[in-house]
Order: sequence, then structure tokens, then C-alpha cells
Amino acid sequence: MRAGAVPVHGTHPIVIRVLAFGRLRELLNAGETALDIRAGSRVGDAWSALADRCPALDEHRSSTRIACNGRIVALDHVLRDGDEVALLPPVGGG
Amino acid sequence: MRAGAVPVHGTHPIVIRVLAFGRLRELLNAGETALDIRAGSRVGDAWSALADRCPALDEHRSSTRIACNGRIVALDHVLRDGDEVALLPPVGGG
Amino acid sequence: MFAIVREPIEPRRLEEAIRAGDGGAVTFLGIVRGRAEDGRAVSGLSYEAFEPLATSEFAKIADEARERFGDVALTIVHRIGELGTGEISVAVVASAARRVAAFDACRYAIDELKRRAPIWKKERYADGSARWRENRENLL
Amino acid sequence: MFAIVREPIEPRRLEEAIRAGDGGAVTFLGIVRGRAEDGRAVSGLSYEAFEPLATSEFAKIADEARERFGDVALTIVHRIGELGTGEISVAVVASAARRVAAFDACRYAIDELKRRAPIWKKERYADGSARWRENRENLL
Repeated sequence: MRAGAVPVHGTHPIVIRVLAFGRLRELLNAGETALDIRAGSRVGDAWSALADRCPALDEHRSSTRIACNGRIVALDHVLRDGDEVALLPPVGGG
Repeated sequence: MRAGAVPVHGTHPIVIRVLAFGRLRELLNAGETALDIRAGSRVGDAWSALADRCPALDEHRSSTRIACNGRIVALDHVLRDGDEVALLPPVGGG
Repeated sequence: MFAIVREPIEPRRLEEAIRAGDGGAVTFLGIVRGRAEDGRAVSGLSYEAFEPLATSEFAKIADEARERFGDVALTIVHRIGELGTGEISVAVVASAARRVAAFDACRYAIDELKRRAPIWKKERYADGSARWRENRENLL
Repeated sequence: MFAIVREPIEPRRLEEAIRAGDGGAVTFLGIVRGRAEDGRAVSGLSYEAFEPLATSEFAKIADEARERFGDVALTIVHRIGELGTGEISVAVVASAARRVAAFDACRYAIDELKRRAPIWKKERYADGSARWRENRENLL
């Protein structure tokens, strides 16, 4: 298992890249993390796996948009090996 | 009488300066003219005196705003010696 | 700053018009087009202004913008004389604490300038002819 | 041009964003203010962006502006990293044949950018503290 990867028990593990920005990056203490999850996992499962590691994440769930490979997706979006999942807190540009 | 001044018959002549812009400047063939008019004349009288000299002016009367000493005035505004009367055709700035 | 100028308007100088401490600045630049509204090829424009009245009208417009939109700093500069296509005829810079006021004031200023500032424009065409053009928004 | 940049935004470079032949150009500059909304003294801002998504979102916003307002050329540039007060955080330039489309497109672009572009801001205060700040216009 690569350094920094969070293990999720199950068969057929896949690895996704998690990007976090702004306050979520600070909470996770990393802008980028590799996450091992069970094949067939959905975005919501990945979130839960991250929240297990960092419980403070959960209060941000309703305000966080999640992009998979650059497109905003819902929590039931099914993940594939190598996907890039980005956690986007409320924006502040301009 | 000064060069270029247009005489208007009457007692107590006063002299006003007439400024013309845009197409009115071209019609009058001058950006600035001195106009001798009777004391007590109004802006409308000055216009008529100019139109006597240049009949083509008259078709522009309804589209011309007139300023006296920098303020827009009506045709019945009474003129005084030394007033500066500006003929302002429809604007085209920007 | 409210001014009628004869020399080219340098957009880089407009930066100086942004008031220190403001959070948003909106700039409008009017540029001489190579086509008239009827599609004729334009070779250039001649502008003239009743200068003292034009600059005092700019100041009045800025006062009105402040009444309507709050604390906004406005700069209005119009060039006169002979302008070629692609040259800047007018620049309006509005800066304010917040962007909405800057947008509203900038737009108000250029709309009112076109409607009522004592400035006149002669369009010169590629075929050598020329015509005085008035703004559609004209006061009259 | 749609870009996230690390170096200072030079207003003088924005002139190049005006499309040849257009008659009106509207520029919006967002500038770091020295006061937070609650009045606290701000020493600076830190911006970060999800860069590929931010630039593709800028392009999408420009496409939408063209659908709504017609043929408009848009440039959107946002700076990230550490910015001091008085520095430009974002520039939007809209140019079009006519000014109304340029104003509408410029305003649409900055409004949408603030609402949905994946860019985040941390406000740093004179007292050494700091806070992530979200836009009021936020999508969520």
C-alpha cells in the first residue's frame, strides 16, 4: 500500500486520487491523497472513508461539491480505479 | 461694428457671442460669431437673426438646444450684452 | 478626473484612476469601428466638443451616479480631433468598494454621456464622403 | 484567454484582450481590500484554485455569455497565491461591437465566476489570524 493511502476493507480494491481544497485541504492536512476503496464503491463511500479518518469532515458534507475527473457528480456516482475525486468547499474567488 | 457681426436694427444694441458646433458650425461657416442685437432681445430673436443670414438653420431649430453662458435656456430667455450663446445640435459623443 | 483631450487615450494610464482602497473597478473604452451602422467602411471620425460644458456635464453625471449608486469614484475622458479606426474615443473608469456600484456607475456614466454631453461626431467614409452622426440615445 | 496565474496581473496587458474591430470594451478588476466585511483590518489574501476545472469553468461561462448576449470576446484571468492589499485578484475583459453586450457579458462573467469557479480565498488579518471566506453569491 502506498504511503498515505487509507485502507478500506473489501475485495478487489481500487485506488482513487482525492484532491481537497481550501478548508477541506487544511482539515485533511493534504491537498492530495491516495485512497484504496472496494471496487464498486460510490462517491459517498469514498467520503465516508475519508470521514472515518477525519471526523471533522462530516459537518462540511452538505456544503461540499464533489467532482470526479473534472465533472461535478452526485454521491451515488460509481468510482473506477484511477479516478480523480475533488472535494470542493463553497467557493470564494473574485 | 466689428468684423463679422450681423446687424439687427433697433435701439440700444448689445453684442453677444454665438458659438456653433457640429453641423451648425458648418452651416454658419464659423464656430464663433459676434451678433449685434437689440437690447431686450431673447434667445429666439438671436436665432431668427442668424436664420436671416443662413436660412438653412431653420430646419434645425427643433433639434437644437441652446446654452447661454453654459446653461441650457429656453427661447424666451432674455439676453444681455456679452452673453455667450451656444448652439448645440443633437450630440454624438462616445 | 473629467477631461476632453486631444492626444491618444492610453489605457495604461487609466489604472491611476482606481481609487486606493476600493475593491472593484469597471472601465469602459469606446473604440472607433471600421464599419458604420449601415455597413459602410469608415476611415475615421472627427469629434468636437463644447469643452467647458462637456467637462462640467461629466462632473454632473458623476454626481448623479454617486447619488444613485453610492460612493463611487469616476473618471471620464473623451478625446476630440481626428481619430482613426481602432483608436479609443472615450474612457470611463468607475471604482467603488463593491463591484455592483462600480458596474452601475460606469454604465450610467457612458449612457448619460452619449445622451447629453456636448460632443459631436462626423463619420468619415473610405469613399471620401462624411456625415455628422447623432447618437440614438440622444436627449432630444 | 482563460487563465489562473501566479504572477501579478498587469492592467496594461489587458488592452491586448480587446478584439480588433470591436467598438466597446468593458474591464472589471477585483482588488484586494484592506478591510473585511466586518471591518477587520486585512493584511492580505491567499487564493487557491482547482486549476484545470477553473479554466474550463471560465470557458463555459464565456460560452454562456455569448449565448445570452451575442458575439462577445471574453478574457478571464484570476491570480492565486499570496496577495497583498491593493493587488488585483481577478480581471475580466469583454469586448463586443456594441457596449451593451460588453457590459452584460463582463458582469455575467464576474457574477458567475464568484458563484461557481473553483477558487478559494483565505483572508489574513492584521492580528495574525486567518479565515476561509466564501462568497455570498455561492452556488450552494
